[in-house]
Amino acid sequence: PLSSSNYLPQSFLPQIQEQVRKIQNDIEELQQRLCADYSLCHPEELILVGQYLGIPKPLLKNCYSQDLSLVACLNQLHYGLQFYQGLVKALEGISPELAPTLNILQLDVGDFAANIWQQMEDLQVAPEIMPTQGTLPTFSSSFQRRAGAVLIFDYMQGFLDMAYRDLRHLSQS
Amino acid sequence: SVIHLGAPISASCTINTNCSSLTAIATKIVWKLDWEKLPEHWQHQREDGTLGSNITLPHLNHTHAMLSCCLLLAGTPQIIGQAELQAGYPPQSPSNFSCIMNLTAQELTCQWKPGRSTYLPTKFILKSYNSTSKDNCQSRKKPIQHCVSEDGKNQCSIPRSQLPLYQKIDIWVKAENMLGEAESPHLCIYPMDVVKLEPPILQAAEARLGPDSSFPQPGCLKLKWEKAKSSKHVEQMCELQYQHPGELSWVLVPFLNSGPQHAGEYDLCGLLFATRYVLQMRCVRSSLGGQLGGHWSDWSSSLELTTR
Amino acid sequence: SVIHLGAPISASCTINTNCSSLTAIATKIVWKLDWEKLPEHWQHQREDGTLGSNITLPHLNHTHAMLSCCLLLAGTPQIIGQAELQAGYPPQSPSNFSCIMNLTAQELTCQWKPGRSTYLPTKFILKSYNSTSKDNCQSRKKPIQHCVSEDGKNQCSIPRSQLPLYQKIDIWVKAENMLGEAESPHLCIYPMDVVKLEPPILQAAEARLGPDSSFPQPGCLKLKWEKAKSSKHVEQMCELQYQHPGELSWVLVPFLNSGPQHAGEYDLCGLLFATRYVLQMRCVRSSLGGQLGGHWSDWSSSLELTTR
Repeated sequence: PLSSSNYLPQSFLPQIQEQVRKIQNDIEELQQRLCADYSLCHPEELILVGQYLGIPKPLLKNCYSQDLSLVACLNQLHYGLQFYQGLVKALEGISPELAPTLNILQLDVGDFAANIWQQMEDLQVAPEIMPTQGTLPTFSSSFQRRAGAVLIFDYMQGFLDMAYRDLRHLSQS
Repeated sequence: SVIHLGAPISASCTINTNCSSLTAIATKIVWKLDWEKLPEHWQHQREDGTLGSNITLPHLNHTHAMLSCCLLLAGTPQIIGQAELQAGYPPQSPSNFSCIMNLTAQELTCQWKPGRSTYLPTKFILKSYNSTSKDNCQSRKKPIQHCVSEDGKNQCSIPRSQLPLYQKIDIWVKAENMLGEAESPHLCIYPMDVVKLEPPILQAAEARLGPDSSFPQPGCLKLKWEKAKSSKHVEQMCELQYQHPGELSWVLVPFLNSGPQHAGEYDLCGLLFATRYVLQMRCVRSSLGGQLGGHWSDWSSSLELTTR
Repeated sequence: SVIHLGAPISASCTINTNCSSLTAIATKIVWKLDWEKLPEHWQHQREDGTLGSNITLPHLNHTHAMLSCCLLLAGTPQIIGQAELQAGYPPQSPSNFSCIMNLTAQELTCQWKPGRSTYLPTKFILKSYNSTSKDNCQSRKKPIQHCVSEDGKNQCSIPRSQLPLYQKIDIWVKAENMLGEAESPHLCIYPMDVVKLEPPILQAAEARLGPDSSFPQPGCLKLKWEKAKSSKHVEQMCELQYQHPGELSWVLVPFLNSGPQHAGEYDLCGLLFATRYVLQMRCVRSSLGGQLGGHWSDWSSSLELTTR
């Protein structure tokens, strides 16, 4: 169990909840567009392409395990959010219709990552230098970029659900 | 790819030889158009043993559709490639092509009717050349910077800085999309000859006094008119119309030639006594050598006066 | 040159020695402020014999004037030089400085009152820094791209892409002109805490049936509300107001907390039977940790319903 200095302030949670909801709304809008405009509606129809593209899935394993550590969890959360911000950026050029929402999604994810980093600084647990991003997949056709988007957005929704559950867990009850 | 609406279209889907892991687990290719699975008999597998398929759709009746090539894997079609299909028509020749010179906005604005919808992104380019006035624009001098109209706006404006106002220009609009192009008839005009003036300003003047009395002449209204600022230099012919409030029909007063002055007065008589009238005025660039030299302005804003 | 309104100003006018032809025919310098000849005693000729003159205006009370140096030639003042004079005031500290985050336009718009007119071109620059949430913006992190407001607009907007919504920013406006500069008080805010939501959408719902009958409960109206698209993710508290048509006063219905849902229904009872009502609704970002987190939205467009 966590000692009191290892908890997030209770006031932090409503803000996080709002940010997660906003990001998830952005993603839903993009998913609906990909389905309506390109008939790409189900991630399970893109398993083969996913393997081919090799899109990694940042994990959040330290946040919900016996050896729970706030610092490790926030670090993983920040790293995951930054990685997803990079993945969303790699989707740029997907289509003019999706571009505005994709842009807003990038800003919202960036805001969420910055907010986590701010909390780490406030708790004096932020590492000296911000970790750099992992290598991002490359898309060699518009189909690959759209299929990659469907998969990335699906992974992100799962990541955000876990992130919010973990942060609620980490907030002083 | 873009084709004629209703035309046939063929596509092929090949599994790279270096994806042998795939061919081990999935052997069947199925095609989908948006969400609809396509009839098997439209496609045929490759004879040379490579995993691939060619398909021909007899008529493409969607203006936009996604053609997906899928590998059947444990019953679920795995989309491994897509082609975005667009279908529509080549543009028709733009009709009702006309231009108006606006002296206030200092631009020549041309408009047209695009004709039948093409269902495809279609660009309209307003093209023009300086010309000589001798041969009805047969000989072209230097080109004027063309103007590309945003999709669906069906009008475009050339700034006056690009145009000679008193020299003939050969001007037309060209429509083009992925399936073809078409042009409107050409106009050979002096931009000033298609000027549309701003409406004049109409005001009440001091009522006209009767010949031998200090009372205004009954059934008369004295009007003051002034040319719009942007067209003070233009000789104009003007028309007046008046109407009893509530009535629909207007009475038209024959032309009053403004000549070179900027403003003037006009006595409108023969009206009913003590009656309220609504008056409007419009002008057109007057006859340089006999024929009208532009479009009528809009009617001025209404002036309400009562005869005494 | 630019000086304080009412302050003295001196100028000098010298005829170059190589303009000897001039000095032969005209020996007297006169000064004019716009069209007005200035008193002779304000100026004094040069002692060193060169043709020139220095003048001091005790108070310049024009916000803009042309000071002309003229040589008197056959009685007519020949203007041989001019200086453009501008006078005004340094800016006062902008007051009533406030900011609103607009989620639809995706920008933070700040406005202020400029204070007394300066009569001079005055620039207003909206400056801001990222800050930490700990120390009420004492420590500044990186600057945010500032925004220069067009003269006289007294507002400026920073696009959301430049702003962290959930981090504190130190923001203020600086006024500057040729005579000085002044700053407004600083604000230390989370942009999201000054969000102004778009109004909710209010619609009629199927009338509520009475407990034991198939008729709608008398004196009740069933309303459907929905959050604006741009703020679906924001937990909101809302207020309803209704009014008999023609009456001025509104009756306010206490808060209904929207919680996280996007839409909901609400039964408004206790109304008169068979009466027409006008209803409106507005919302505010609800209490994150107790205090209201933004500005009230405008009232929604009115909904007219009749009780049955």
